[in-house]
Amino acid sequence: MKKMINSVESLLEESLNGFATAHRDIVRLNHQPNFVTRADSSKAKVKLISGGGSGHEPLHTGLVGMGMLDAACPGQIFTSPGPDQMLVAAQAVDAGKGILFIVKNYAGDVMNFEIAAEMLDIPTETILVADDVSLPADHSTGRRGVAGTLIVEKIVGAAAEAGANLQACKQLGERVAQSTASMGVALSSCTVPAIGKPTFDIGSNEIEMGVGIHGERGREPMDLVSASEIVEKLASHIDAELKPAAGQRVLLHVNGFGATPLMELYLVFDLAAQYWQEKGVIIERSLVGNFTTSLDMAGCSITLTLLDDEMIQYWDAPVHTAALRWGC
Amino acid sequence: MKKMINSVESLLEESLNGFATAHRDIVRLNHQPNFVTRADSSKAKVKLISGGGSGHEPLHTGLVGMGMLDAACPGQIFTSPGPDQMLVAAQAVDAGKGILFIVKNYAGDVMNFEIAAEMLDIPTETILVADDVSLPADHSTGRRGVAGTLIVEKIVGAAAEAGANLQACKQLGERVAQSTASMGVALSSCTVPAIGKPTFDIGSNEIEMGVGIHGERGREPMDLVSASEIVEKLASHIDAELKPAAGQRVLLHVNGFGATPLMELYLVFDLAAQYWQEKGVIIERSLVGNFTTSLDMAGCSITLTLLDDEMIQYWDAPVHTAALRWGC
Amino acid sequence: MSEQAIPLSQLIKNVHQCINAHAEEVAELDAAIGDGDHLNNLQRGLATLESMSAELDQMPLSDAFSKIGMSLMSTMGGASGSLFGSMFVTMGKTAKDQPLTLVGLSEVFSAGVESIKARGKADIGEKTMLDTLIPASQSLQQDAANGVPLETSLSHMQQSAITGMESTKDMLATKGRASFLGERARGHIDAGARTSQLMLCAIADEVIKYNN
Amino acid sequence: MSEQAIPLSQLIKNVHQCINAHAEEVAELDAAIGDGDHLNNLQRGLATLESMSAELDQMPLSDAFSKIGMSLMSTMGGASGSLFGSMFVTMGKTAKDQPLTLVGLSEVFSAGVESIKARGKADIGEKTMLDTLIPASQSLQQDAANGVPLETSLSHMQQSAITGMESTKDMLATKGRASFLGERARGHIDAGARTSQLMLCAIADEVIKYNN
Ligand SMILES: Nc1ncnc2c1ncn2[C@@H]1O[C@H](COP(=O)(O)OP(=O)(O)O)[C@@H](O)[C@H]1O
Ligand SMILES: Nc1ncnc2c1ncn2[C@@H]1O[C@H](COP(=O)(O)OP(=O)(O)O)[C@@H](O)[C@H]1O
Ligand SMILES: [Mg+2]
Ligand SMILES: [Mg+2]
Ligand SMILES: [Mg+2]
Ligand SMILES: [Mg+2]
Repeated sequence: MKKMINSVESLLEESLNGFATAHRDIVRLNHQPNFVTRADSSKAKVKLISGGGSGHEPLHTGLVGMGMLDAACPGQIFTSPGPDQMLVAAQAVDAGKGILFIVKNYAGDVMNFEIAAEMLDIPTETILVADDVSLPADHSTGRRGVAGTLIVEKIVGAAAEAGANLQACKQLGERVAQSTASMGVALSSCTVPAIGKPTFDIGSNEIEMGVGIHGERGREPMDLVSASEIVEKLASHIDAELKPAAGQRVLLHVNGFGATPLMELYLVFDLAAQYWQEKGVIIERSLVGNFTTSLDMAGCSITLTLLDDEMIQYWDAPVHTAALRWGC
Repeated sequence: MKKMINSVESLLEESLNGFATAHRDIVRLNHQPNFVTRADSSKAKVKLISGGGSGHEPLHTGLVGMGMLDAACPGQIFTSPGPDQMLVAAQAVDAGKGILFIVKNYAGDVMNFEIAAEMLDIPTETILVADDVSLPADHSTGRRGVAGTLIVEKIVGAAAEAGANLQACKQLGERVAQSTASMGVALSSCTVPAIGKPTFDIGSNEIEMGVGIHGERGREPMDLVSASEIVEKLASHIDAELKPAAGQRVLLHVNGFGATPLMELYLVFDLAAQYWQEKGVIIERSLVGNFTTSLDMAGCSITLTLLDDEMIQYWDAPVHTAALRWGC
Repeated sequence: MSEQAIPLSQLIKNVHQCINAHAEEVAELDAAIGDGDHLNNLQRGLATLESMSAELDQMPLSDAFSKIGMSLMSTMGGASGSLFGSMFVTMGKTAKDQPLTLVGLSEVFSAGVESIKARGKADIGEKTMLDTLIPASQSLQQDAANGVPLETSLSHMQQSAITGMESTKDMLATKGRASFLGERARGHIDAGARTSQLMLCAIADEVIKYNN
Repeated sequence: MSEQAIPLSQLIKNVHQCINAHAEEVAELDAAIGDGDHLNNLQRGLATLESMSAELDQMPLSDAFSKIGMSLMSTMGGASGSLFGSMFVTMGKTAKDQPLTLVGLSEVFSAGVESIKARGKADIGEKTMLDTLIPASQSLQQDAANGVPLETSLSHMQQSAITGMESTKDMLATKGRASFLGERARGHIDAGARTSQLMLCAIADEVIKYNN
């Protein structure tokens, strides 16, 4: 394994320290338990808290700041945070308007956030994001939450900033989550530092369709085909789920898993945009880059969100985080 | 080789198309010759044009927009653009105040920009960026231009936006370039699509110190050591060049080469910040992320710029490009 | 129940050693059909327990269980952290009202396993740690009810745990990360089932040794 | 000079075939001490020339050289594009005033090589294409001045190009990307030196064949 680290044990702490120093105008870092809050948590508003295993950066720490999250709880790499992280983070940012947890639907995340919510004696609501359409809708655990989580966080973040109450935030978030579908493909495994070698073997002419974001194998291996065929496959699954009509406005998000050059991500975006434009769908907003990563995995996911006026307004609203910034 | 592409020949065009579609609020793409301009080039100001081989995205196309570049000329992967690209781009954006070329010091870039400047009959100036201190100052070709280029482009871009004339822009740019030093380390080679395999072999326990940004070998191979030792080595070369005094304000930029997880980049940032803070240097501004990449190379570079009030003011000035955005 | 029959520190040390001895195997099981972090999560949890085991030895068993549960939750994280954590927290609560007999302990264990089922919304046959824990707990409860001697009960429990763990190999997963792989998960033992079995066996071995 | 002694299309086709035949070797040379794109740059340039070679055949040689130069610059890019491009643009200018004799052509070639030296601020001994081109051009000029017959002159030139190319192997590089490697560049032939030699040899072979 080749990593620029000092030790597997200190990696997370050192990395969080660097993040907090680099963005000290935006965030504050708490140790034991680990969580990141906005530099200023005083605003009386619904507080949004997300979190999950590390290794997906900039998700979620890089999305803490004005117009988006109030706190993020990073677990060890690919390991859900413990409930005490969410508990103390919630107590730290609470301003009397309630806490909204935004949780990617993975057993570990769901259970740990659930325990935290049970332990808290302030009003909480939870939005479960389950946007990965590589799994059938009736999958035994529900679908996984993947790159669409960022879109929920941005739109609900803007609503909370604008003063929406806890119920309104929850309803909006669920509407966005239900309007969002994603699917990913991996060209390589990633290497979890604590393991020291790639999580899975993959043939030099093989790809994994339908991967989550924890460097795990996908639903099915297949031969490496052209970008057009890969995009066709991903997009048609998403399209079958959301069924955007001609004239429908959408947000198209192409997300890199960490080791894929931006050139390829833009190429995938080009093909995906064409796919829906040919159906008369309107690519109203777009986002291309490495946002929900799996360490050094090569590959990407495509996410589509059906937009309405309210969502567009909140998507466009000012945001000031380490990874997303506009309007200010 | 595993890449999400349709063909080696169409990769660049398809990728540029995707970029232009995703950022149509910011840029326009011209074909034959290839160049990217701002969506609106009408403002009467000094026009900044950069360019170079592709494969370094978001550099330079992702830096076109308000407050930064007016045009970028992307060559084939790791291949300088031809002079006709700069020629036609300059003619397209010229507003009578002159053209400033910002060129990374590589033979191909230098010569092709030079030919373009000779062919143009409008006033041009050129800033050569040569910030790579892994080479001695008296190297036979001069030092290479690497990640510090972005810093020159941001600061001079703000000055040009504010109305500085061609000579003032050139002088400021040269001052920034001379106040900037960088050095990089590679943990892996990258794979140029047209070649289809890694450019060089590297042992599983070996790194290359002092690499440029074209996936080439570095000055010397060495054993993989801890992040602290790597950072110490990079930082001490930079420090020996710039000799920041205690109390000196600096911009610290940690740049990923494309396949290095953000976690590791922040860890490197943490160590580099400590290195200079221990000397009393003030980390006044910072930038961490994949900006000047080498396709899918693993590794990073550290860049330091000695700041003064004017540079800070221009660094903070609004910028609206695909890859850098703040203040608007 | 208040006194510890065998020091917890000794059990923890043994469990930790046992997991370390099977480190590579466990890492590979979670890498094959999970995300590869289970070994590390568990080692982090066990290291924490070991660092506070002197303190645990001084506590009433029910308080010690609660403390173990809270520590596992916060240091392990992941699915297994919340599950093992919930189990010990529940065992802590239940142990307050139970005598330190085989019957009492088997009730406490069974309550812990029930809390995993509740927290994970899972049951036997879903290719998880429950495929080890449920049969082991049932075996112990049954033997305790029938007055089977301690040592025999424990070795029955070990056998049930092993059989349960092995049964996960050919299962389709319907809970946990392995469920995402569909048919591809078949042929691999579940990591949590294996570590649960290893830990139960290590504890039973140690108790048997201690009693001889 | 206005008529073409041998159709340019034929020379271009041959040069292109020759480079394709050595594709792997050339790619590896630039990968070893450069950035690995030289083969592709050259192939892109040659493919463009081949696509317009019918047109080139109809042009006066000087105009054809200029057109070749501009095309190479814009389709090749890179260091070699600007250098080969400058060379042909200069050859186009010079060819206007020269007779289509061996002496005239050797002057045109020499002017082209001079323009590479000027553009690249380089000279012989720096481990670049100039280590092929300068000796080849000098050999041709000398033989032309001494009235050596065409075929002999051309094979002398080929020999000089090969010797020059091979001389780059043990050099330290002071220009181009290889210069960044210091001592590590030793032991590798320069890619541009090799392709320049291959192209000169292919042209000479074809001219010799054509004249027999
Ligand atoms: N819903 C569930 N119910 C019971 N056990 C579960 C459940 N989900 C996961 N597990 C167990 O947890 C183990 C994985 O733990 P671990 O790797 O530490 O966490 P994560 O799955 O979050 O990476 C699985 O092997 C399985 O035995
Ligand atoms: N300054 C220079 N003078 C002469 N030849 C040069 C110079 N710089 C580079 N070259 C030649 O160009 C070749 C590299 O061309 P190419 O790989 O196409 O471009 P790049 O170096 O931009 O990737 C080298 O092998 C060398 O022969
Ligand atoms: Mg995990
Ligand atoms: Mg090149
Ligand atoms: Mg796991
Ligand atoms: Mg090259």
